[in-house]
Amino acid sequence: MALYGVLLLAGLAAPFVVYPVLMMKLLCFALFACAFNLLIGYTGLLSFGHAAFLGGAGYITGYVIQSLGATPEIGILLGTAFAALVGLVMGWLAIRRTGIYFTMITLALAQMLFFVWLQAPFTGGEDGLQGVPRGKLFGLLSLQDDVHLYYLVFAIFVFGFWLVRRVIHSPFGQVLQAIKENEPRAVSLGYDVNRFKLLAFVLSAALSGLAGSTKVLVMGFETLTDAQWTMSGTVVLMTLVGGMGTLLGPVVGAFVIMILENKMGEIGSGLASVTGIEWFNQLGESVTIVTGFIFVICVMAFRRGIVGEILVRLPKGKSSTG
Amino acid sequence: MEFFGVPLAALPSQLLLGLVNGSFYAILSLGLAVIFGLLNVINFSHGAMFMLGAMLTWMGLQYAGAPYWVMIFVAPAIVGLFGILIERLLLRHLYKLDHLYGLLLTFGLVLIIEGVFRSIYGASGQSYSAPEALSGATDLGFMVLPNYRAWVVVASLVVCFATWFVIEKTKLGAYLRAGTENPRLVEAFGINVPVMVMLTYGFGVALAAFAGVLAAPVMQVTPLMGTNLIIVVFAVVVIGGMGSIMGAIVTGLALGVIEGLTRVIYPPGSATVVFVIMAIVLLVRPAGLFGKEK
Amino acid sequence: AASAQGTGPVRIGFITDMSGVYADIDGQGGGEAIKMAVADFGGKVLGRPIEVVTADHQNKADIAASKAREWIDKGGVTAIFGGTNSGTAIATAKIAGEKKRVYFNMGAGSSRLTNEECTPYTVHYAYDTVALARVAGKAMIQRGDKNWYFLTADYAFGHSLEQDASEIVKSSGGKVVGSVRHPLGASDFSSFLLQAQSSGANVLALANAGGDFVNSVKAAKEFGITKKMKLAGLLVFINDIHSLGLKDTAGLLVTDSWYWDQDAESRKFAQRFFAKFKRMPSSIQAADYSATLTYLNAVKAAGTDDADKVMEALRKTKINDLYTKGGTIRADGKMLHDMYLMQVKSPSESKTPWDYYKQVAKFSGDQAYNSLAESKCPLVKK
Amino acid sequence: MSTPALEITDLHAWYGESHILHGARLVVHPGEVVTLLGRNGAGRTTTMRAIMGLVGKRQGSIKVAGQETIHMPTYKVARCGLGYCPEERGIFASLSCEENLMLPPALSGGGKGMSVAEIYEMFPNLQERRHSPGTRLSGGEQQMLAVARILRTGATVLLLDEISEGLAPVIVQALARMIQALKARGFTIVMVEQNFRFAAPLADRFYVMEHGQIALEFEARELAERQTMLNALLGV
Amino acid sequence: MSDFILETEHLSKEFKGFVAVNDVDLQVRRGSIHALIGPNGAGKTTCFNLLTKFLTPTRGRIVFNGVDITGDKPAQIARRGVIRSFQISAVFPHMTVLDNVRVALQRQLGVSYRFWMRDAVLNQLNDRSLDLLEQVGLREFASELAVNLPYGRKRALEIATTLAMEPELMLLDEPTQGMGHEDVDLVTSLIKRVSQGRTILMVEHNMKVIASIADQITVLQRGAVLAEGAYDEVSRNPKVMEAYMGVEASELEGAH
Ligand SMILES: Nc1ncnc2c1ncn2[C@@H]1O[C@H](COP(=O)(O)OP(=O)(O)OP(=O)(O)O)[C@@H](O)[C@H]1O
Ligand SMILES: Nc1ncnc2c1ncn2[C@@H]1O[C@H](COP(=O)(O)OP(=O)(O)OP(=O)(O)O)[C@@H](O)[C@H]1O
Ligand SMILES: [Mg+2]
Ligand SMILES: [Mg+2]
Repeated sequence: MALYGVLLLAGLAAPFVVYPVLMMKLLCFALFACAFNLLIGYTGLLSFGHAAFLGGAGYITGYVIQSLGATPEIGILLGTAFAALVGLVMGWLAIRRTGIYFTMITLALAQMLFFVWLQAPFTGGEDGLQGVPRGKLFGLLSLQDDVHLYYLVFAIFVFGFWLVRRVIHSPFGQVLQAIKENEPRAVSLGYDVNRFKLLAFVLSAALSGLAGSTKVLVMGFETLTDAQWTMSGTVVLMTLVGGMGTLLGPVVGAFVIMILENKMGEIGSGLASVTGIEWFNQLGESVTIVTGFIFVICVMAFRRGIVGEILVRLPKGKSSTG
Repeated sequence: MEFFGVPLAALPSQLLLGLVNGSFYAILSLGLAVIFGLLNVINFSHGAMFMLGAMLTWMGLQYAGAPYWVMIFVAPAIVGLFGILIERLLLRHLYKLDHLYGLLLTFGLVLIIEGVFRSIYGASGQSYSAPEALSGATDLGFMVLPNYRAWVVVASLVVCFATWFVIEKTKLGAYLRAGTENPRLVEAFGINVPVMVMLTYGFGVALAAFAGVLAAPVMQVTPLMGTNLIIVVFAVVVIGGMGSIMGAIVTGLALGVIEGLTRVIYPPGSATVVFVIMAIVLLVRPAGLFGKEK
Repeated sequence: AASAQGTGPVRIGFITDMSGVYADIDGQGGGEAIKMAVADFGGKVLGRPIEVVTADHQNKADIAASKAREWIDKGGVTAIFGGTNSGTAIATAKIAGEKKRVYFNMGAGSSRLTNEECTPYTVHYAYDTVALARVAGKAMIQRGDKNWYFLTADYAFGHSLEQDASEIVKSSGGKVVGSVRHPLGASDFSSFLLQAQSSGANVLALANAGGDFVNSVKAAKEFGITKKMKLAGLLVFINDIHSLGLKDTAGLLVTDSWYWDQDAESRKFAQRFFAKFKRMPSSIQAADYSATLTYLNAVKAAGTDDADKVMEALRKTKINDLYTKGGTIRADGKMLHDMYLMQVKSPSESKTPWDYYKQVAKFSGDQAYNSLAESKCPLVKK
Repeated sequence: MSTPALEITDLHAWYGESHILHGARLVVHPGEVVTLLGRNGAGRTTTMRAIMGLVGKRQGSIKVAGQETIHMPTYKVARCGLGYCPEERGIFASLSCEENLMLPPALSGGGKGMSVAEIYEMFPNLQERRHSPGTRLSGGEQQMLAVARILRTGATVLLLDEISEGLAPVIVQALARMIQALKARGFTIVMVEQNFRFAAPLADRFYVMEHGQIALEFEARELAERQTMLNALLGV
Repeated sequence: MSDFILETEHLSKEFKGFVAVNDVDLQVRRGSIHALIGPNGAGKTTCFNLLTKFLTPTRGRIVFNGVDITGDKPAQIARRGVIRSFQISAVFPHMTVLDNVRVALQRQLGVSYRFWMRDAVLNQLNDRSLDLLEQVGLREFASELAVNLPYGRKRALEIATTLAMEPELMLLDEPTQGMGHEDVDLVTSLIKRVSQGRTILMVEHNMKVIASIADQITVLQRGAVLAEGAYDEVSRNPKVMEAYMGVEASELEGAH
């Protein structure tokens, strides 16, 4: 609990210390990762199609705000709803298979949506959906000011995080765990496991959507990057690095990966100047390679992720934060 | 005389072209199926191995002057060895864990392999043209079929069915199938399973590489050529279901043809048709057309 | 943030795709071209050192935008040079516009940069899809190739290429007999090509780019399409030709804004570039070089790096260098310059490595680009 | 006295973290039938799995016909002439009943195995269901198959884990006769049994396991006087 | 309502021509312990699979409490109060013993889809859970993780969770399989205990168990009913002896 308090304060103070826009972007991805983690961490379902929700919600929100002049909150609402809907359909199909099949199906369906976005007229293809205004919250409070927007984003993130936590510690969460542990037994206890999985999937999708919608507001545009399968991979990596099945893990993971992606160049040249090894200067141009290595290392040696590792080292009991 | 707005005359040629693509799908999904069978790993890096096959073919000619006919054996061999290395050093340590880790690992490998090749050879691709013996085309009456495409179909069919025969009809195949279920026990019968697994992975990726070699003259040879393809192949695998080897082959070919037809009937849909079919199959037959899941 | 203005070094931020699909046509080569220009300029302007910072946006608009913001707010960057990929370009242009910094774009083709999305600070330097389409259209019609069939990448970029070209074809007396749309990154083009073949057109216009373009050309060759039809690539870079090889591309018609072998000056530049990268510069990389000089001259002329003043100066100057002769920058930010229709040489014609093109037609900037009247840019007072 | 067919000294075994066997020892002479008794979780299955090298980690010494196998990979151990019938039967779903039967290769290290005909004679069900997928067989049929499978290979030392489990009394009796037959043919047999009555008349010697150690060892003839102690240990 | 809780009529199952269950008319009397025995491959497990719809019958109908449930789905049947235990022990390994039972109880509460609710609401189930654990003698293990229980106790826990569903009819497939004698006795008496006010249908090869608790026995052979009746009746039936118990049957009884 104390930890959460500290984090909350840190979050509130952040915009005066860190660059607000970067911070907002980080929060969006953190929320995205948390949503993803809700699925992998607590139902054991590995989705490789979560980009569909991030991107999809992004496009919808961007579109209704820009072309239909909706207010931000409406935009976000619609975006999230859309993601939930996509989640419902996608889940409904994918849940029919388990394990690796589930993964491949989500991947394939997301790819299908990617082509839809690519070809749809309003998304602007590779130009992207550009110039989405931040508008006025409830038609009143202008979000032009980064700090205003920041607190909105922060509030949204906190809400999302709280929701994930609640879901896990709810009667529903209990059943999810039971299903994860021994599915046939859960069936024989009279639970319709697929409906539980589906609900979990939809929740995860909706929250991912929320992240996507918020992100559009922050960045002011939506591009195919968010809907591409590589994005689905990125969120997996974030969760893996931070620690699957831990509450804070995804947040940490998201921060680490995002900072890597944005600052690889600096990091590289930094290392180069420190170590004097020229090669590091190329790091900036080899983000994918580095990401790949992180993936491999995590899978081989570091499966608990950062937070997971910390938790196992902590004395028992405190792990409630995990 | 028309068929979904396709002049009937054009139909056979389009079917044939579909078959050509189908044979790529077939080999790739076959490789995936074989690997999945014994290792329970969905080899995400399959596309990268496909790319390696093609790149090696080009490099062979570029740096060693090795012609197509040499590389068609050498490239898969090299990739196979590379696969064996991966299995030894990495995959091997994941079998005890949830299968998902295998997928994640191979995904990481994709990023590395493609990234490395891209930073060395760039993304704009290399030129490679079909061997003399296969250049030119044959007039089949209803169409002019480039000889090379014909070769692709023949070669892949031969490879596919050879593989099918070994796995379904031989003792070795029985070991493979048994190992698929309970490797430890099979080992307890005195069969050297670790080596079997290693070779299987090697063989699986070699298949991918073989497809890559076949693709080199007809597709742009670039470090990224595998990525999009593999996702479609995943869909193919879901449609076919991992149940049977034959399933992988047949589905691969069939979907190639269907996709081909869509290119004529409704071109904008050709990118998504496979995924749509996947969705439909999931509705009516969740286990996939040839799937053997409870 | 304005600290950069007036004092300290003049800092150019160059952001493009350094690792992705466009890395070859711009990427590090582009960065190098810029540095060469800075060196040739003397490394100083207004007595202040010139610095170049580069970044890889990995084709992600997010990253491009964040970088631009950061550079401007914290990095004291006075001008941003943007490379390939329209998505990143437009995103960056908006930031630059918002924060009052000069933004040059070389790599991106989208004409939106100087229409819907135009800002007072954008200079769209190298080419846009409209120009490519028009040049190809006009030139080929003039050469008597009147019946067109389009093989179009099925997304915004392809659509606009096809549309712009069709308009020109129709308006200059040709006709479009049909078109087929293929998905981005299609694995196989043969079935699309057979449809084109049966159309009876004599021009097959390829309204696609990169891998798609390369694969369609390969297949076209394989299926003997090239015997019956003339292939016209609407967006082709010399690197594509290189990766296809002359065997498959001989006779192909392409539009481009610059060719390394077009005159002595460009040859000289090209050799220097080749020495570093073992390949000849693309038109974009040449544009990167040229744009840098143009910018620095403007700063010199304006006597400050203040964006408004620099833009003023830019609009006054005529650009004369290895990239273009008499190029001018218009109110909507478009840089008008000559465009060329080139034909790919046959292996026998090609004497030296990278000796790929022969020029078949040349169009002056105002023939090639859309007119101010047509521009959808609100800045253009009509 | 000839070299023991199987000699285990100070055997330790782990599943992951948990240390299951604590220095078990066991000697089986050629042609002997030895039974491992013990409560659930005593570690008998683990002992067998440890012999085959199927546990997470093992330590100590396991000699098969005088040859040390502790450091061998599983498949090499098997090739020393061991036939293992696991507790969970391990029938392969993707193989037909007959393919299951034919799967284990003949062991170079081993002697004469039983012929398929003999096996079908012993287990008529198997012949009847020969073409249906392995796991489609009933629980008991699978058990029969699991045993039959290793009789073919010519393994001389058989490790049988709870083979009478879940079998109808008639079949159990058949199995009893089979064991006697195998013994007559000179097979060496190590059985894990819950079903004491089944094991009693067959075994030459008994080991009783407790908490991963051998708590008691005695000859068949001592059975009577050990009865009370056994009751204490097993709660028979 | 008839005093038969479960009846089957002409129940049959074929697998590609092979008849596993052949025209079986079962009648299970309410409140009794009914045993299903027979040689291996007789079709016992298949019967169970049919009754719980893990398999669909080729022919025949299943009537539960006078209602035809032949068309129901497994989950539906479970909700009707027909609960089945598996041949291998089925618990939720990494949940505490208490939670194992609570998850089972939770369904009746009807809050299982309420993802916005605190799980504190489930505490109201603790008492109920604890006295179920009491019944199977696991109360003191309430806070243990299920994995750490020894085999017999896992079985007991499974039965406790099964009880939590307030089953009218429990189907137990070889409940004592793979158990040491202690556990066998423990479970046997447990079954006897929980049979109060319930009906139990069980498959068992252990004659001792059958003898001690079964009220009614149905012997299957080759999918068809061979004999029916009380234990001593059936066990003396020569056909049964020959087909199942074998000559030494009487001796074997004592065996387990
Ligand atoms: N895979 C495993 N992982 C961790 N612990 C295990 C595993 N298998 C068995 N154990 C534990 O090892 C101990 C011995 O198990 P083992 O199977 O050898 O007992 P056993 O004597 O065969 O009894 P039975 O077979 O009747 O259950 C038990 O406490 C069991 O819980
Ligand atoms: N899915 C199936 N496909 C084909 N045959 C099957 C299938 N399931 C069971 N059988 C066959 O039906 C017969 C009855 O099987 P079942 O499992 O009901 O026997 P059982 O009475 O439970 O025997 P046991 O006491 O050994 O468990 C067996 O011969 C078995 O081979
Ligand atoms: Mg055991
Ligand atoms: Mg059974």
